[in-house]
Formats: sequence, C-alpha cells, structure tokens
Amino acid sequence: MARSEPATPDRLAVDRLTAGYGASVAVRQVTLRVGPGEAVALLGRNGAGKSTTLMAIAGALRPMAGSVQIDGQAVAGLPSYRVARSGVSLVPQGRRIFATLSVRENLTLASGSGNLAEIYSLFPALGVRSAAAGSALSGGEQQMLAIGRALMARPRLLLLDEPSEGLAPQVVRVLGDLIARLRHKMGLAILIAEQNLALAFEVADRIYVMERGEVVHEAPASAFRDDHALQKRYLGV
Amino acid sequence: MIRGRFRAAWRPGLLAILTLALASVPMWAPRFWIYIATQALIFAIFAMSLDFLLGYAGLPSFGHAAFYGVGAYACALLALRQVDGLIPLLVVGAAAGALIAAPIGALSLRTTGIYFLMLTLAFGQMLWGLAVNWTSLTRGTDGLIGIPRPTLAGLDALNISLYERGPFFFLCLVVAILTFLLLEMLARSPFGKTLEGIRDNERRMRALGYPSFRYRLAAFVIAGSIAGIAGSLAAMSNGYATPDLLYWTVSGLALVAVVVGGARSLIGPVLGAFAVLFGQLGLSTYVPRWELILGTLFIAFVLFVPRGLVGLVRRA
Amino acid sequence: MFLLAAGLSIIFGLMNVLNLAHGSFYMVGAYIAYSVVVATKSFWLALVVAPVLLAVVGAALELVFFRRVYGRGHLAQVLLTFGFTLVFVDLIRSQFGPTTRSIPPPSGLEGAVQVLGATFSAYSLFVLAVATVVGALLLVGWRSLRVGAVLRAGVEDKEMAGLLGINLPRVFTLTFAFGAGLAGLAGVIAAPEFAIYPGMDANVLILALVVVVLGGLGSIEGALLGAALVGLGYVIGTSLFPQFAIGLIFALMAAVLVVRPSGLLGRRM
Amino acid sequence: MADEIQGYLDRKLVENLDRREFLQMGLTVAGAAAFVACGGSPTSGPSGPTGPEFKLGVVLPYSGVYAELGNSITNGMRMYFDSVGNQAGNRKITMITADEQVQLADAVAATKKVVEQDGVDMVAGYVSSPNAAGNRNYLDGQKIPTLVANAGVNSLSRAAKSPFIYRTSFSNWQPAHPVGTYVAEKLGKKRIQLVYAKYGAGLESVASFKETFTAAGGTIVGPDVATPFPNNGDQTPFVQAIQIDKIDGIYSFMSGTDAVTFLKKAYELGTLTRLALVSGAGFFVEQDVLAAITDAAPAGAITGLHWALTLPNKENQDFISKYSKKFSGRQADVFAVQGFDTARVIVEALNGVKGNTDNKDAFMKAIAGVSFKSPRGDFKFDANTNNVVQTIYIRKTVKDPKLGWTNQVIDQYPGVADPGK
Amino acid sequence: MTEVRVSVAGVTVRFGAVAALSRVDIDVPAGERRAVIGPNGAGKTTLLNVIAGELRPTEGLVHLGEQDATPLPAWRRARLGLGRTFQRSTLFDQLSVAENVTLAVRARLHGGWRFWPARERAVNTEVEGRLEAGGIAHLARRRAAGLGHGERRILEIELALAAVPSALLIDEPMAGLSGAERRLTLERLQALPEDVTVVIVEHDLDAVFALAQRISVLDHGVKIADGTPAEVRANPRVQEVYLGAI
Repeated sequence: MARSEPATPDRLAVDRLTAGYGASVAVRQVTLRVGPGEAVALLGRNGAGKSTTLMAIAGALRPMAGSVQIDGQAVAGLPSYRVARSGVSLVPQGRRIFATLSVRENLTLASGSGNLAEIYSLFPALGVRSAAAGSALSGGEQQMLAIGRALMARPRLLLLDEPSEGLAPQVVRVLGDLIARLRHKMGLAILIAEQNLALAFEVADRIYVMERGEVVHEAPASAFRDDHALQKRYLGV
Repeated sequence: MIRGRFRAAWRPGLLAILTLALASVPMWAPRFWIYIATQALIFAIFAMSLDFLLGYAGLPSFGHAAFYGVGAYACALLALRQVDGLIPLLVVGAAAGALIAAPIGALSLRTTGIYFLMLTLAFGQMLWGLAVNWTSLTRGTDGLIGIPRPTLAGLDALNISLYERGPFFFLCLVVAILTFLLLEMLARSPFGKTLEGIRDNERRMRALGYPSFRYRLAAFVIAGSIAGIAGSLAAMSNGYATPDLLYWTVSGLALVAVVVGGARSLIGPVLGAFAVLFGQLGLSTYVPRWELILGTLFIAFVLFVPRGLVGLVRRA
Repeated sequence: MFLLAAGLSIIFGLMNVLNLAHGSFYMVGAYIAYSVVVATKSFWLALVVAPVLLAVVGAALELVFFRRVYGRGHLAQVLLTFGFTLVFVDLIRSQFGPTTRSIPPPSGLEGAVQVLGATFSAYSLFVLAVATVVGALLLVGWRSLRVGAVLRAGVEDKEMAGLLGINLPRVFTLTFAFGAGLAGLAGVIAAPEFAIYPGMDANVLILALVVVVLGGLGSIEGALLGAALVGLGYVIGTSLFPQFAIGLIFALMAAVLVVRPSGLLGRRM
Repeated sequence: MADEIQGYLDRKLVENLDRREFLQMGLTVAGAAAFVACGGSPTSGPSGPTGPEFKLGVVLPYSGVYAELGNSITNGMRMYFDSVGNQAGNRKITMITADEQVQLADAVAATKKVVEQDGVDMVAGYVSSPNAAGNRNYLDGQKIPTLVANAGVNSLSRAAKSPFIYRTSFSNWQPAHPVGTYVAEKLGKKRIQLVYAKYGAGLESVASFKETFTAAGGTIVGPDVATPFPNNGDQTPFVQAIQIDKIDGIYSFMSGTDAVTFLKKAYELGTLTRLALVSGAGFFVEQDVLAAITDAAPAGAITGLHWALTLPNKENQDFISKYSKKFSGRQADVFAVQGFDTARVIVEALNGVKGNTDNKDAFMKAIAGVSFKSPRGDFKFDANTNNVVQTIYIRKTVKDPKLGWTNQVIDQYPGVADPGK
Repeated sequence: MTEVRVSVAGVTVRFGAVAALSRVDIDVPAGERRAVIGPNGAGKTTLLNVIAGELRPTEGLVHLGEQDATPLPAWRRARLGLGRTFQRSTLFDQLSVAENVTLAVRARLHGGWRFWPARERAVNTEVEGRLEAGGIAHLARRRAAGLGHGERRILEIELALAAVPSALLIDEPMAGLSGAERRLTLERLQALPEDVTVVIVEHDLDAVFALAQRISVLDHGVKIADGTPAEVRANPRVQEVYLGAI
C-alpha cells in the first residue's frame, strides 16, 4: 500500500482515471474518493461521463489509465466479476433486470452471501412477486429489484447509476428514504450518479460535478444545494 | 474528390502488380498451373461478388454457391443446345443468377445477421436438392457433361481457340478485371456508399429517407448475377455442370476466401481465392494429409492474421 | 439430434460463437464409443467416457483458441472452427482409416418392438428415451437450477452478469465443455444407430444448425422444439419426397424465418 | 517443397505403423515426383531397365468417403507392380498418385495435374462414375491411354466410349444382369421389389436386373424404394417401405455406408429375417460392408459380382494370401483385385510393345489384346466396348468359420460382356 | 419546400405491461418550434420514434402535413420532408465524415441509385459547404468511428440538416457538449429557415427557452402541460414534477 498514513483507507479511491469506449475517451483524469459509510453524489449533465466513471470503477470497462482502490486494494483492470467480489455492487443505468428470469432468480444470481429473506423484508413487494418474470414488474419494482440484487452480494460499496430515472416523484422520494436507511443500517458506502438533484441532496454528504468527462467541482452537498449560481453554471438548471 | 481518399495509396500499386503478374502467367507457368490459375480466377470473380455483399452491404450470404451453380447450369443448358457465342453464354449465366437471387433475396433480407446466413444457406441447399433431383433437366448427380466452349468470331480468324488454355485464361482474366472494375465503381458510387451506410446504420438511413430494403435487394441481385457469370465461366472452363457447384461447401469456401483475403477490399477476395485454391489443390495433389495442414493453416490464420492478406499489405 | 442442437444452442446463444467444430465433437464421440466398445465390449462405459473426454477437449479448445476470437465476429469464428473440422476429420481418418464402422446396440436393446401396431427398433426407442430424459433434465436445470439462471442471465446480458460477480470466462469455459460433452453424448448414442465414418460430422452439423436456428438462438426450449419439428419434418418429408426430405426441412426453416426472423422462440439479436 | 514432403512423409512413416505400406508407396511416388520436378533424372540400378521411365498417373480418392476404395485399388496395383520388379518392356514403372477426392472439380484438377505437371504416359483410376465421365473428354482429347479401375457408369462402354479409355473393373450393367435370370429362373422368385440408392450406379444396376428378370417372367412390385444418395438420415422409413407380405424378395443396389446403415436397420426391425430373398449387386454385401455390420448380415443373400473372397481358383487364393501378408493383415477385396488386374494390363501391354508407347495406337492395341487368368477368372477386353469381359459369380452370404461373414460362390455366368448400347 | 405540420393524436405505446406513452396529443403547426421536455423516462424519445415511424403506436394516429403517416415506414416519412437526429449519435462509423454528410445530401436527391458526374460535383460542393458551416471541415477525412463525443453530436445534427428537412425532430442535441459546442449548435438550430417545423427534446432548459415557441411537458408517458414557455414555467404541476424537483 502506497499510503504512509495508518488511517483506515478510503472505501473507494479513484486516482486520475481515464476510460472510454473503443478509441474515444469519455472520462479523463477523474480523481474522487468515498469514505467508509459515506454517500457521495456524482452530478452532471447527460454525457458528462458519470456512467462511464461508474462502469470503469466496477470493472465493466477497462480503464485506460489511473487507479481504482477498494479499501486500499487495487482493482483497476480486473475483470468485473473480481471487482464485484471485492465488495462493489453496481445498480446500472436502466436497471438491466434479467427480463426472462424470475424475481427470485434475479436475486440469487449474484454470487454473494446475501439473505433472500432480508431483501424481501426490505422490499416487501419483491417478496410478493418472487416468482414473476423480471419483465412483468413495474418501473419502481424493477428499480427495487435492481437494488435488491446488488445488495445480495453484501457489498461494501454500492454504485447507483441514475436510480430515479423514469420513476414517479413519489417513488423517487421512497427511493431516497430507502437509500438513506440502507446506508445507515448496513454501513454502506454509496456513490450515486444522479440528475435528480432533490434525490442527490437527500442522500449525499458530498457531491462531485462532472463536465465533459472531468471532475470540475467538489463540495459538501449542503453548500452546493444552497449555491444556485453554481448549480446553474454546471448543471444548467 | 472526397470519396475513398482516406484509403492508403497501396491499392493501385498492388492492383498493377497483381494484374501484371496474372497476365504473365501463361508465358512462364506450366500448363497445369495455368489451369489452376484459371480456376482461381473464376473463383476470384465469385469471391469478389460475395465480398461486395459481405464487405460493402454487410450481408453474410452462406448460399452464394446457388447463383454460381445456377449460372453454370444455365450456361451449360444453352451451350448444349448448340448456342455458340461468348456473350450470350455469359449473359444467360448472369441473368439466371439475378433471376434466382431476386426472390431469394426478397425473402432472406427480412432477416439479419446469423439468421440471414442460415436462410441463404437453406435456399442454397434447396436449389442444390433441386439440381440433384430434377434429373430430366440436370441429369442428377451425374451432371451435365461435355459442354462446348464458345468460339469467338474475331479470334477464330486469328486461329485462336478458347479450347487453348492460354486464351481461355486471358478471357477469365479480362472478365475478372471487368468484374473488379464494375464492383469497384459500384462500391465507390453513391450506390455503394448507400449500401455502406445501410450496413453501418440502417435505422439512420431509413430516417434519411433511403428505402434500405430495395438497396440491399439490388446488391443481392447484382452479386447473384456476377456469381452467375462466374458460374458460366466455370461451366465453359470445366465442360461440366454438376450439383456439387451449388453445395454449401462451395459457399463456405468462398466465404473463407473473402475472410482470408480480407473483406471490403475486392482485392482481398482475389488474393484469398488464389490462396485457398492453391492451398487446397496444391496441397491435395502433393500431400496425403492435406486436410490436416489446411485446417491448421486456417486456425493459424485466424489467430495470427486477423485482418486478412490485405491487412498484411495495408500494415506494411 | 436434440442433444447436439442443445449443446450448439448453448454455445451459440450464450457465447455468440458459431462453432462449426460441433459436428466434429459428435464424430469424435462416436469414434470414442467405437474404440471403447471394441476394447471393453461395454457400450455403457462409452456412454460415460466419451462425454467426459469431449468436455475436457472442449474446455481445452476454449481456453487455448476460442477465447481469442470472441468479439471478432462470426466470420473469424467460422474460419477457425472450419479449420478444426478439417483437422478433426483428418486425425480421425489417420487413426481409424476411412472405412465405415459400426457397433451393435447394447445387449437388451437389439431387435424390434411393436408399438401401436408399428415396428420400431428397440434401440431407436432407447435413443428417443435418452433424448427425452436429457432434454427434460436440461429443461429443468435450465429453468430451476442456479446454473441455469446464470446461463440465461449470461445469454441476456453478459456485462450485467459480470457486474454481479459471475465469473463469465469460467462460465464460458464450462459452458463450452458442457456443450462439447453433449455433442459427445450424442455421438455415442448415435453410434449404434448410424454408421461411423469420417464425414459424419458435416452431415449432422447442418441439421443441428437448422434445429438451433429454427428454434431460436440461445434457448433450450427452442432447441427442443426445433429438434421435434425437424424430426417430424424429416419423417413427413421422407414419406412425401423420399429423395429430398432434407429439402423439406430447409423449406421449413426458410418458412419459419421468413415469418419469424428470429426463430420460433428466439430473441432479436 | 520436395524436402518438406519427404520430411513429412518420414515423420508419418515413423508415427503410423498401420499405414506403413501405403505411405512407403507414397514415399517413392512423391519422392520420384519431386525428383523429376527438380529436373533430375531417375537413377536406375546396374541391372535395371534402361529405357525411359514409364510414368503412370494414378487418380484415386485418398480422402473423403471413397478413400478406402482408393487405398485398396492402389494396394492391388502396387502388389502387381512389385511382383514384376516395377518394370516392363525395359521401362521402370513409377506410380504418381493424385487425390481424386469426391467432387468432379477435384478429380479434374488431379487428372490435369498428373497429365500436365507430371507428364505421365498413362492414367489409371477413377472410383466415382461422374468423375470418370467428367474427365472422359479431356483424356480422349489429349489422347491419354487410360484404364478405369472402378467407375462403372455404362456410358463409358457405350455412347461415351473412347479409343483411349479401357475399363478393367465392370460396367454397372454387368454384375446385375445374370442376377435377374438367376432369381427368376433358378430360384423361381417372381415378385421382386427394387431397393436402391438413387444415383447413376443404382439406377443402371436395377435397370439391368429388371431387363433379365422381367424377360424371365418376373414381376417388379412397386413402388421402388429409392433412398437418397448418400443417405445421411434415418433408414427406417425406407426399410419399412419394403412390402414384405407382397413380395418374394428384394433386389438391392447400395454400397458402403448406405449399405451398412440400411442392413443394420433392416436387421433391427426384423425385416431381414422375414424376407424370403435378399438379392442384389455384390457391393451390397461386399467384405467392407460385412465387416462393419457383423451379425446384422443378411444370411443367404444372393448377389452377383465379378469376384468373391472365397473363389477357389489358384490365382485368387494366391492373391488373397499374398495381399494379406504384404499389407499387414488386410483382407483383399474386389477393389484390390481391380487394381491388381489394372496393373497387370499395363505391364503386359508394355511388354507387348517392348516399352514403346510413342505409338499410341499400337499401345492401345496392345492393351486391347491383353488377356490372362485373373483372381476373378478369365480376363479379356471386348473390342466392341473397350470394357472387360468377365465371369459374373452368383454368391450367397454365409458365415464362414474361418473367414467370418463372407460370400460363397454358388453359380457362375462366364463371359458376361456389356451389350455396348 | 412545403411546410409540414406534425401532429400525433391519441397515441399510446405499450412495451409489455408498461405504457411508455398514454393517449398523447401534440399538434405542431407548420413552422413552429416546439420543445418537448420532461424527466428521464417520461417518453420523449418514444414520442419522436413514433413520429419518425420507427415505432408503430399501439393506438393513435400520426399526421405529417395533411397526410395520415401512421402506416408509412420511416423512409417514406423521410421523403415527406421529415428529418431527425438521435439521442445517441448514430453515424456511419466506417465512413468518413464527408461521406456521412454526402449520404445525407444525396438522400434529399432521392437516391444513391444514379451516378451523374455533374450532380456529384454539386453534391461535393454542398458537402464541403455544410462541413464548413458546421465547423467540422477539418474532420472531413476522419472516420466517424474515431470522432470525439462533441464532434459526433455535431455531425449528428449536420446529417439531419443536410437532408434539408421541412420538419425536424431533434433528440437532446446538447447532451454532453461543451459551452462552445453548445453555442455553435444553438446557432445552427436558430439559423434554420422559418418555415421548418421543429420538435426538439432537450434537457438544457436554457437552450429550450432560447429556441422554443411552445413547450409540451411529458411525465410518465402522459402530457401534463402544453403552452408558451411562460405558461409552462408558471404551471404548478410542471414545477412539481420537473423544475420543482430541485
């Protein structure tokens, strides 16, 4: 371990990460960290590189340069299943539920040691529909399933990519509560990419703003929430 | 002035060398190798037509031999009815290929990718079955034999006969060059670019107002008619037309030639056709365990020369 | 036929690899059966040995060769696996010679049986039974075992499966091995029923491809349905045009694909 | 190239003892071919022949479904050439093999290769009929003396006859012809159903049978059972199409893998035991088929062929034992006999013209005049058809305590000649 | 170029159990600039796909001008003068930038069938002009696959413009663009001839307010508001689901 400080390492430490698809670079020199038990939001417009960053952290994309450490352990360049086994779970954009698998199969797929009963108690709706095919769920249920599926691996770091996408406002509020609860109950560290600022502010302690593949701003969530000029500048709202 | 410029300048050079090398074959090569080279040229015409489909239109046909075989049968049937004349025999091959390709294309093009591959294979095999079983027309597995080669009015006077190997080789060379030029022109024309557009992004092309199906069908029919011409030449060259010509292995071999040579280049398939034919005939006439060697070569080729022979030249 | 198609379908659907060498696995399976029967007189031993050996061969090939051509498109795979078919057929010929071989059905399964007034050979019924049992097992496994769920997940969304901590490279290797093993099993089962000769691979490969495509890629149910249809089509075809039953099967496939471009139970790819 | 081939063959020779004989032959052949290609002149021993080398192009299948036939014919030729010291008419005989494979395109390439590349004096071979017929015009046009060593297509003795092409094997008409008479007259079986693989040889064979059978008062019971050729699918529906109750027996033409799968299925379904008579052209139950199906063999099947393993004549017994000794225990078959006789025709013709093959007419005349006692009996050519005139044996399939399943000769029709039209 | 009114009436699109659009009516008179906004997943892109002819609505009708376009395939609608851009750039990756634009220019001339040297020269001149205007002339020979994100977005729009549509559907043109690229894109869109009907889906509200004459708001596949920018801004429901979410 390169670090000389004896302090516990960050849950996630990303250093000068560069990644992209094919020849085109989508994310450049991104540096960010998430402490144990911390919730951090990644803000930015469509195409700013939020998803790419999360995918690269989770190992679905091979980083072109830079390092990714989970609890001080380097994972950059490892295949996604190895990253997943080191305690990272991603809830991807669009949820990517296995449509032909039942709810129960979706949940038990992950190789972790999670407890089905626990998930069903978190998401009673899933318990009721455990035999239904993934494709038969409503948008909100699918999102629950995607999160539940990620939790089955008992992750130490949860990556959420636009969880509010396509959900009704009420559902988004429920989701916000849920994420907050998860975090406190399971001691999860969370990195959430969001466009819905309300959700981001509800969940996150700190925020990073991305623009054109780079991190351009970092602030405590509370400070950013109150600074409408900054919001306008970076997010165009 | 914009079209096709980003391709490197290796092409004209390679073309010139290839043409000269081929044209000189009858002067130095032993007769047997002229024969092999003739076969390879015919096969190259066939492979080029497949490359036009595969490389430019993005349509992996696995039943292309059907048009080749149909062209051969059409030419054979006409020649056996005492029709003499190069042009009619080539034209009938092309027409037969196109005629068969139109309905097959219209049905097959409803699918894409691997399903298209299988559907064209299915149609190819059905035609093969027809060739085997329609004995009154095709004489079944025995095939039509004793097909005469046409006489050429001008050449007759000079006492040159297509029965001679050299002149026939040159005939094939000329047809091959014409095919190359035609396909090259098509590939660079608006039509070819449209096909490439459809291959890359059919949705976009439709949004721009291109009826993609018609373009693909046109490409399929063109490729079919050129395969038919190759079939005509094959019938004249060999003097026979048998169901073997339509069998899927012939389609497979052509695909191999395209892949070995390098798709979307038109030159690649020519190189590939020569490589495959010389590989197969050369090996099989000299070495007993030729299948083993050829198979190993294919495997090595895929692993070590991923972009085809043309890729090697391009890199150099 | 179903066994072969199921193996092919799994390999093809899940891994998106067009494996022409699948027929070769079948042929090698039949020859292993022949060798084992000649050496030990035990068909049942062959039934165990051949699939295991072929699974090992399949795994080795996947690790050494196929792994490198994922993502290189079907054509590279076709060329590679076509190369393997040539190698296999020549190796078999150099080892066993070009003669046709055959082995008798295992004792107890010789002779004919009357079923509903029609005569069947006992062994044909055995083949049918094995295919049904294996098909049912596969279907059950596919539907209700975690492995089945993992495979289906892999077919649907490879990247997501990886993100869930599934070791896809290993799953691929095992899948390939399993597919090869199924082909080997099919080879053993077919050995007493059909003749064993170099070249038997190509004949069966095309049919297996038809079954897979007819049913739809990456679907065990599809392979099952496809096999049943092809089997039926063949029987009907033989009685209608004995010369060209295979043509009827191709026509069947063509008709299905024209109406349903992704096969009967296939997804759009 | 030459070194590589040599090296390759050397390696294979060491690796594969089973195939030693064949490869040894390949070694000399390929070695000689390479040697000639490199511009060298063949060396000959002090006591060897002094005339120019006589190069024989052998076009036979060494890969694909007919490879076994190709090997047998080659072995037979090799055996006879060896027995005369590989020389005749003061010329050293060298075999240059080329792989006929299966398809005509490959057979044409192989033929052209030996003729043009190797400049052979003569060509022998062709297992498959379309391949022989497809090369006919070329060989005829080039005036290449040719012996067809297997392909039975009738037309080569009829419309497509060539003064340069003689056939040492048979025409499809020949083995079937006496069977019709025998079945109808001697066995008194008058209702026969035809079972055949639907391709040239099958059609010609059953037509020939029908000719004599109906002439002798027999009736063909329809419909014919015609299987696809080759039949890679299940034989059950074809076996079941045999109308056991309405017929006295079947006449069948199938060979190789088709015969194996058909007979096995017929045995399993009990059809064989319920059939009063299985008759056919001899290939249906030749030794290769019998070896593959063992106890599924149709005991008592009556077939016609120009040879049988059990023929008692001295030439045959001699041939069988020497063949087995020479080729590490392999059993002789009809194809080996055809190869053996082909080689003998060449040697005798060469001796007849004293090694002078420049005068092709004279050489062909010498070939036409060759006659001898072959393992299959009296061998001579028919001036009318350029086809062999030979005895057709009526054989019965039996299990011999020593030989296993084989065919016993029960009658013979000497001097059967193709009618030539 | 004829003016084309774009309208959908009672359009419903269902994917399985989920309704992506429910009985949506939107009528855009010829020459109007209309923005469609709404949260992610509201059905905006689905709406564009229905208008463009890529999706058949489960229920409802699509009109282009006076013609019922519901049964027409996408390419027929394109020939009625409808152009579009895609949310995720869909270029011809194997072709050069110039060839990409050439295809679009030729589309307007109805066809890549014919080859006339004179016309080719005219096409080439036009392509060069368009590349210049779009600020991507320097990229002309680059293969589309190798372009950066911003460059791809700009080319995406140039492709649609090159067909000189009389009605244009634009899907999130600003996504992921830098400030300079945004300005350029906005200028290109503002410079469209007056009579071109525009339907634009965009998250960048600055751009929306700069361009649109009217705004329709979708949420969960339902149209919840329709009006001038000022009206929409003032609509409490819109504020709640969209703007107010901040």
